[in-house]
Amino acid sequence: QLAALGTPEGQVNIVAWPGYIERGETMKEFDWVTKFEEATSCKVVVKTANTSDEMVALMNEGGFDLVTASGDASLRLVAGKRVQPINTDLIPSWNTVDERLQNAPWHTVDGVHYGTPYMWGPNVLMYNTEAFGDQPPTSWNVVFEEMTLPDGKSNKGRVQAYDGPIHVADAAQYLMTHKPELGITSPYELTEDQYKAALDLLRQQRELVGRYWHDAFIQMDDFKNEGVVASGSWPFQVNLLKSEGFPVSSVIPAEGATGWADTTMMHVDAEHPTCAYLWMEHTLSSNLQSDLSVWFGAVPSVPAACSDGRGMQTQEGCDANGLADFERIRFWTTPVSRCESQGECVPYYRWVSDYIGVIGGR
Amino acid sequence: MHSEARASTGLKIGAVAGLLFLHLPILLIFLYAFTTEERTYQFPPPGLTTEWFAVAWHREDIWPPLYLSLKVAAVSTALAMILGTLIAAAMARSRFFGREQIALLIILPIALPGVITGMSLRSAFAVMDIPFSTFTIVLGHATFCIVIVYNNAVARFRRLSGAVFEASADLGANGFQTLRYVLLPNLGSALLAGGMLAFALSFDEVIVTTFTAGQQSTLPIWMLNELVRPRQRPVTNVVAIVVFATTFVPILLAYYLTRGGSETAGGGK
Amino acid sequence: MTGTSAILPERGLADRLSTLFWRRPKLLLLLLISPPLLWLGIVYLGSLAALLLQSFYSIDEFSGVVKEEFTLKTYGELFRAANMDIIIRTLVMSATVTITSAFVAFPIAYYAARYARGRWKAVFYLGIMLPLWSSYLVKVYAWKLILAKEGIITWAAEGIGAGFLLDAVLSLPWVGGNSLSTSFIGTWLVFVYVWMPFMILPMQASLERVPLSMLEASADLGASRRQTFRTVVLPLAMPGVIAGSIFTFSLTMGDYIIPQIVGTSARFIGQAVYQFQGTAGNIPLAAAFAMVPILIMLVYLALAKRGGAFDAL
Amino acid sequence: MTAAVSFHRVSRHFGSVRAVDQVNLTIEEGSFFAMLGPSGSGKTTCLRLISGFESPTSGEIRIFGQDVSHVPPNRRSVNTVFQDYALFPHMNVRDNVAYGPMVAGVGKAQRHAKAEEMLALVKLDGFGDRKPGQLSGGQRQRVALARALVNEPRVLLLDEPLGALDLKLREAMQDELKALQQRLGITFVFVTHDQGEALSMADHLAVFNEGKIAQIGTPAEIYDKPRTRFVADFVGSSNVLPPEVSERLGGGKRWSSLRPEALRLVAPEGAQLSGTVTGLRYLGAGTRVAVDVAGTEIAALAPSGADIPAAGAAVGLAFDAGALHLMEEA
Amino acid sequence: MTAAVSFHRVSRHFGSVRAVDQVNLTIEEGSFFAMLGPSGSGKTTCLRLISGFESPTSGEIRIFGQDVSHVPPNRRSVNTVFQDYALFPHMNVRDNVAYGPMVAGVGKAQRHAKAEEMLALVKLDGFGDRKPGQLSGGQRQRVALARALVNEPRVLLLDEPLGALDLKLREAMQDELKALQQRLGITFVFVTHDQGEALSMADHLAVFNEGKIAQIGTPAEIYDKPRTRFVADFVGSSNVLPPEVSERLGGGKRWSSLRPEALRLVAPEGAQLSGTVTGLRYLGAGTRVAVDVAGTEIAALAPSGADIPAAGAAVGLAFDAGALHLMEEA
Ligand SMILES: Nc1ncnc2c1ncn2[C@@H]1O[C@H](COP(=O)(O)OP(=O)(O)OP(=O)(O)O)[C@@H](O)[C@H]1O
Ligand SMILES: Nc1ncnc2c1ncn2[C@@H]1O[C@H](COP(=O)(O)OP(=O)(O)OP(=O)(O)O)[C@@H](O)[C@H]1O
Ligand SMILES: NCCCCNCCCN
Ligand SMILES: [Mg+2]
Ligand SMILES: [Mg+2]
Repeated sequence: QLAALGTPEGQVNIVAWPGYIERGETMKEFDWVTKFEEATSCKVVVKTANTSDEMVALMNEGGFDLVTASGDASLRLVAGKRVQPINTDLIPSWNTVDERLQNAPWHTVDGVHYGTPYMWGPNVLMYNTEAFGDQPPTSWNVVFEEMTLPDGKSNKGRVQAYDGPIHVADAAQYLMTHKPELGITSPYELTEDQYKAALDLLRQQRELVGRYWHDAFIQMDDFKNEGVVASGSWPFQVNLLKSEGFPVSSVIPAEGATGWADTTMMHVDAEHPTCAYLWMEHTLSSNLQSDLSVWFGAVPSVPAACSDGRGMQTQEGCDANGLADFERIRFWTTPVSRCESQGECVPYYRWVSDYIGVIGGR
Repeated sequence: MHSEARASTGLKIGAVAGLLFLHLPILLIFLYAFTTEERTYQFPPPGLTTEWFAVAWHREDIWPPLYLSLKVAAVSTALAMILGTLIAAAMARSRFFGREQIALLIILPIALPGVITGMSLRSAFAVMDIPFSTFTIVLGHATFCIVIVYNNAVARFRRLSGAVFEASADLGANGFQTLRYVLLPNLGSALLAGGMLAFALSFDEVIVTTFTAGQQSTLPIWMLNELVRPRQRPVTNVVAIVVFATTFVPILLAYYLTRGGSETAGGGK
Repeated sequence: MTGTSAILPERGLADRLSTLFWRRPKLLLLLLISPPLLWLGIVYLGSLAALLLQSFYSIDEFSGVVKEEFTLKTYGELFRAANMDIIIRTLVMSATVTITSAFVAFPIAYYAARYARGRWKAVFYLGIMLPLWSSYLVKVYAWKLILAKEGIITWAAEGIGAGFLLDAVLSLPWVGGNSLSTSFIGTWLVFVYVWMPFMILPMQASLERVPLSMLEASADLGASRRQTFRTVVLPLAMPGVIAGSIFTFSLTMGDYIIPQIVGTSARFIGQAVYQFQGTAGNIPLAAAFAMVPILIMLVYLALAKRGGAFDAL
Repeated sequence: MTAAVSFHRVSRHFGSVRAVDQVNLTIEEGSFFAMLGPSGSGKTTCLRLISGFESPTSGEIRIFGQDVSHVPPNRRSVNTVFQDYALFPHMNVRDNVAYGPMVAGVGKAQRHAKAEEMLALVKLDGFGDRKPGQLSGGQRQRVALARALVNEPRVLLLDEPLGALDLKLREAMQDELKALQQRLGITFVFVTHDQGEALSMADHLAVFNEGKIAQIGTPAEIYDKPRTRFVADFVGSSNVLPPEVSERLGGGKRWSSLRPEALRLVAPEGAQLSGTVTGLRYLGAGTRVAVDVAGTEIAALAPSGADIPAAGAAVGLAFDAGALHLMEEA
Repeated sequence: MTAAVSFHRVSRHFGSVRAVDQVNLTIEEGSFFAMLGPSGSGKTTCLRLISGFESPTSGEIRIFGQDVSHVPPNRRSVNTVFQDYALFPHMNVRDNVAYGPMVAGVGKAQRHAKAEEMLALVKLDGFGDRKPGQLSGGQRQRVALARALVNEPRVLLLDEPLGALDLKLREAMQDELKALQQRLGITFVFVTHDQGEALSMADHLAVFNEGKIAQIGTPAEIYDKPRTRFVADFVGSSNVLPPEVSERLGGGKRWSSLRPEALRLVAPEGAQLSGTVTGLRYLGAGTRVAVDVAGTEIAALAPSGADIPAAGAAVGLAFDAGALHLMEEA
């Protein structure tokens, strides 16, 4: 843990989700890097990662200062001793962070903070408004069950699912509503039976899915060129497609949604600690929180960013992105074998290989 | 020759259809360098423009990967040429114990999938605590370029009768003079051809590079990023065209240099 | 001319070294072969050994950190059904791609070797080489565009009223799918496109080595063209076909980019290696997976060597 | 006798090269016919015209009286022994020989029996399982022969089949080939540029020069009565004398030829020809003595045991009247 | 005369193959020395031992009296004309010839002058700018010769230099080579497997058989007085008679040889030998008649013009007493 800031090292290397760190290249208005670089002379170098597993792997490998880890990665990073505790005293804006997030269990272990909250949001159901017409979907069943969509054609081959093992949780959450007899209490804590039911649902989904998505941009391509009309997605894709005039919209269906709450965490061997701290402060204090929440369709971890006009976000926007849904969202977290709710659960490594099997048609 | 003077129609159709299959997609790459639609590959293109060439020229993020790719390809090629020639000389000169195994070892890096070469190098770097750098990329590329140079050199050695080296010694030349006046001039064009092919191979390699590059981007890695996360898709095509056009010349040159030889220029890329 | 010595004087170091090498040819051989052998032996074989070593480790399932203790557990995992699926799927794909490539490549190689002369020879050469050297990635993306549901093939098929044909192909069990770009057929097509040129060159080289007199002898003995092709040309070109197949087979087996962009999301070995190594951080399992192509290629190479394919490489 | 092969004003041009030029030729059935000539004189082209690998630019070729202009090689009852043998390297000897019956659809057992029979004919019984690569040059030559004979051709074409063999083997094969032809009674058309070979093997031979036939006849006719300087010079190593010399020696005013073995070394005085010795060449069976006769070099063969003059010595040359052969050229 | 090259019990083994086996040999300075023998008999290996491309397994090689065991090829004043010429394909003819002086450090002008001089010697003036690929076989052969001679070697080694040429060219080059050697006065060591070539060119010749020297001597000694059956058979085409026959003909009870040209065809009655004609071989300058004499085939050469008996005829064979040569083998 760093005691005091030094002189900026001139660079900071960050592993981030796509769309998380924008410098005006995709769209001119969305830039929260250039000013930081000018002010601190810390050059921001970004490596994007598409899955939590990839992030963990990159951090295990080293060479990075920071990572925007989701809940299903953060605790693994802590357990693997890849990230260091942070000194909140060195981050003046720490107290502006949403209180619900300040001590969130996915970055706070035994009272020690391993990062600054970055942003959170739901995994929404994106759908094509032309295909659904005036009957927008209200349930995840459009991606799990074979059915005829409002445009009269089957959903077979026209829906997608996320190409990451964490998608098992989406299935489990769907089962919480539709098969209450399984007794699932958390989609991340599944007994063998519950897990098996989730996999069966996913196998059923495999029949509907032509190709899984693992990359935000490829998903957008697939909506445009492959006739995909519904899929779990991120607000990011929804916003971008909308901005291009493509007929999509999104919804948090009745079953609720999984979601992510991301934390900027610092590598144990960070080579540029001062720049890293300066960046963490920047994420909380600048226009970043506000603009990013517009850009990505997410909720800032600094509530004030919704309304204080530091960026483009407005209170209505924050509400639309789910500010009030905090309790309905089940945030990504890593499944472990010793789980709180029911003692013995199926651990994550099995999710990994079994999901590969499901996609492979087994 | 009478019975074989003309190809049968079936063969002609097969050959032409095969070549079309190879080239039509490439025409598409050309077409999309001129489309007015910048984010998606919409077909047919809504309009045509040449602006992307100027845009590409001014895109600063192209130049460092380009420079790195050139550097990596140049260094890898140089290393491969030295090592490939040495081993070709040794293999052509004599039969010795383990020769067969060495022949296998040489082609292994090209016969095993790149993902394996890449991964094993990566885990070796990890084991030995070697940080990723231009050097690690070169290490990977040179390894699979050796065989290209080797193949070309060894074919030329085979064609060159051993007697010319003896003739040189017979006329009073020492080993170094023979190297300078007989071996190199005769091997030269084969080496050049092998070198150019190795260069092109390194320049286009994605998979091995992905594993050995760490933070740096070579041109193909840059392309991969551009393709997956498009900003100005036509710019990628412009770059592809420019690379295509610049490889055209060395390939043609390699052809004329090795013409009539038994070298299959580019065989075993 | 008489009177001079039978032995010319020694002039400097170069002569002395030459004399040394003349007397000890093994020394020269050693000097020549050491640098490349050290490189390949240390850099390459060393790395493969490092990989092999990793495949006997395992990872801690929660933190993803590698446990450096010998275990066969990782290999055990390789035999799980889902992983065996990957291996079999990959091998079937590699074999199919290789066979298709041989069929598509043969007419091109045969024409180039036998009939193309002068300028046409150069045209064929360029026609074969250019696709080989134009950016792999851009080509793959061009194919995505061709195969997409809203892509060129659909557009063209509907334009000429052959949409039903396309639908028929797509409704094939196993290999069909929602669109060409999300089916095995699509993956197969792109694989063939990208790796087939590697087949043409060795094939052409070995066809060029079939002496004309061999074909004449066959005709002379009463064989029709077809018989000559089957009984003389094909067997003699076989080493080239095998040499080419080494490339198409191995390149297909290891590719992880194509199936990721075009296909059904079902994994191939290359993707599995890439995913376990890169995104899942399960290096031991990735290493165990990597041993599969290594073993297969070693067997393949041994067989190819018997078939005389090394001379055709 | 019928003509096995006949050419009627046959030409074959390659661009401006007249490889075969207005050739008329008749090869009798059952004969051993040799084509002799320097390199590039059109011998191979003639053979390929018969086998069908070349088509005449003009003229007509008949095989056993039938015009074969439109018959492809695989349908002519003619087989070829190629100069480089052209054995199929991927087949063993038996399969090479059985190739003809195989493509004709003959069953395995039967064609193998046939192949063994042919191998016996060329004295290669027991070699059936070897690959061509495991045979010596002479053995390969015999496999090529067996392979060409298996189809029972009525005409066998041989393009310098002995060119690659060394001298001893070559002589042995010459005898074998000749014996075989006599035994089978089929027509052999044999190309060579070695006059010794042509003279010793052929019943009839054609001497080619620049695409044309310079002379055609029996070996003795060609050797003893060359029609042109070219033939005299090419076949054997004759002394070719200019018209003036011929006239002085009692012939007409035309070019003449005089074989070295017809000349005897005698005392210079009163000899038909006299001059000084300029060179000697020991041949074992004799010595070739080159004599400068008023500027023309004339060679005489001194038999072994005879007195050999030293270089520079003055000698005379004597010959029987019939030895001087007047040629057609003036 | 000094010995240009001498071998003292020299052997060169390759594994179990005794390519050269305990050879003793002396080549006199200024002589034209030929090595003759069948394929694989060790001729090339001997030459390579002299030039230094092989080292003896045992024994000692001296060149002009100096032991050359530790002298590499580039420092021996011996040059070689290689069988396939081994011209440098990337250099023109002039640079090929000037190669020796170049590596010796001779300046450009001077070495080019030297090269032109050598080219004139081999009658190739004006060909300096051509590449070897643009020359005919005979011309290449002469370039190889010029290139080997430019260094003024004291010994010139030639490994079947005429092997690739056709007959006419070959005979012409034989004469040229012989004349050149006489003019330059240097030692030529010449390898061939063609006995005619060896006999006509050499002053001395060694007949090799299986790595050993079967006989060494002048051409006439070798031809007329072969020491062993192998020599008699290999050099020329002698009749080799078994001891019993020799004895009956008045020689000792040893193997003997009888040259075909020494035999005359006579009436069977009262002839020294008699039998039936089994074969005829027309040679132009004569006819070789094979006669079966009580189971032994004996060939006689009937000169042209003589009466040739038909096959199957009974004939007698006559010869002068001196013609029967008794060999060493009993
Ligand atoms: N396919 C061809 N195209 C062009 N010219 C040819 C072709 N075949 C032969 N020729 C030319 O025709 C002439 C006769 O050639 P041919 O091969 O018949 O000679 P040859 O008498 O067999 O000579 P050799 O003894 O060298 O085999 C030569 O000048 C040759 O270059
Ligand atoms: N480098 C070598 N390694 C093994 N064996 C060899 C080598 N060189 C020659 N030999 C063997 O030594 C023997 C003599 O070979 P050499 O080349 O001297 O024969 P040659 O008389 O020149 O024959 P040819 O007339 O065929 O040229 C042969 O059996 C040959 O196979
Ligand atoms: N054009 C891209 C081809 C890449 C082939 N790489 C082969 C490397 C094998 N290790
Ligand atoms: Mg010919
Ligand atoms: Mg030899």
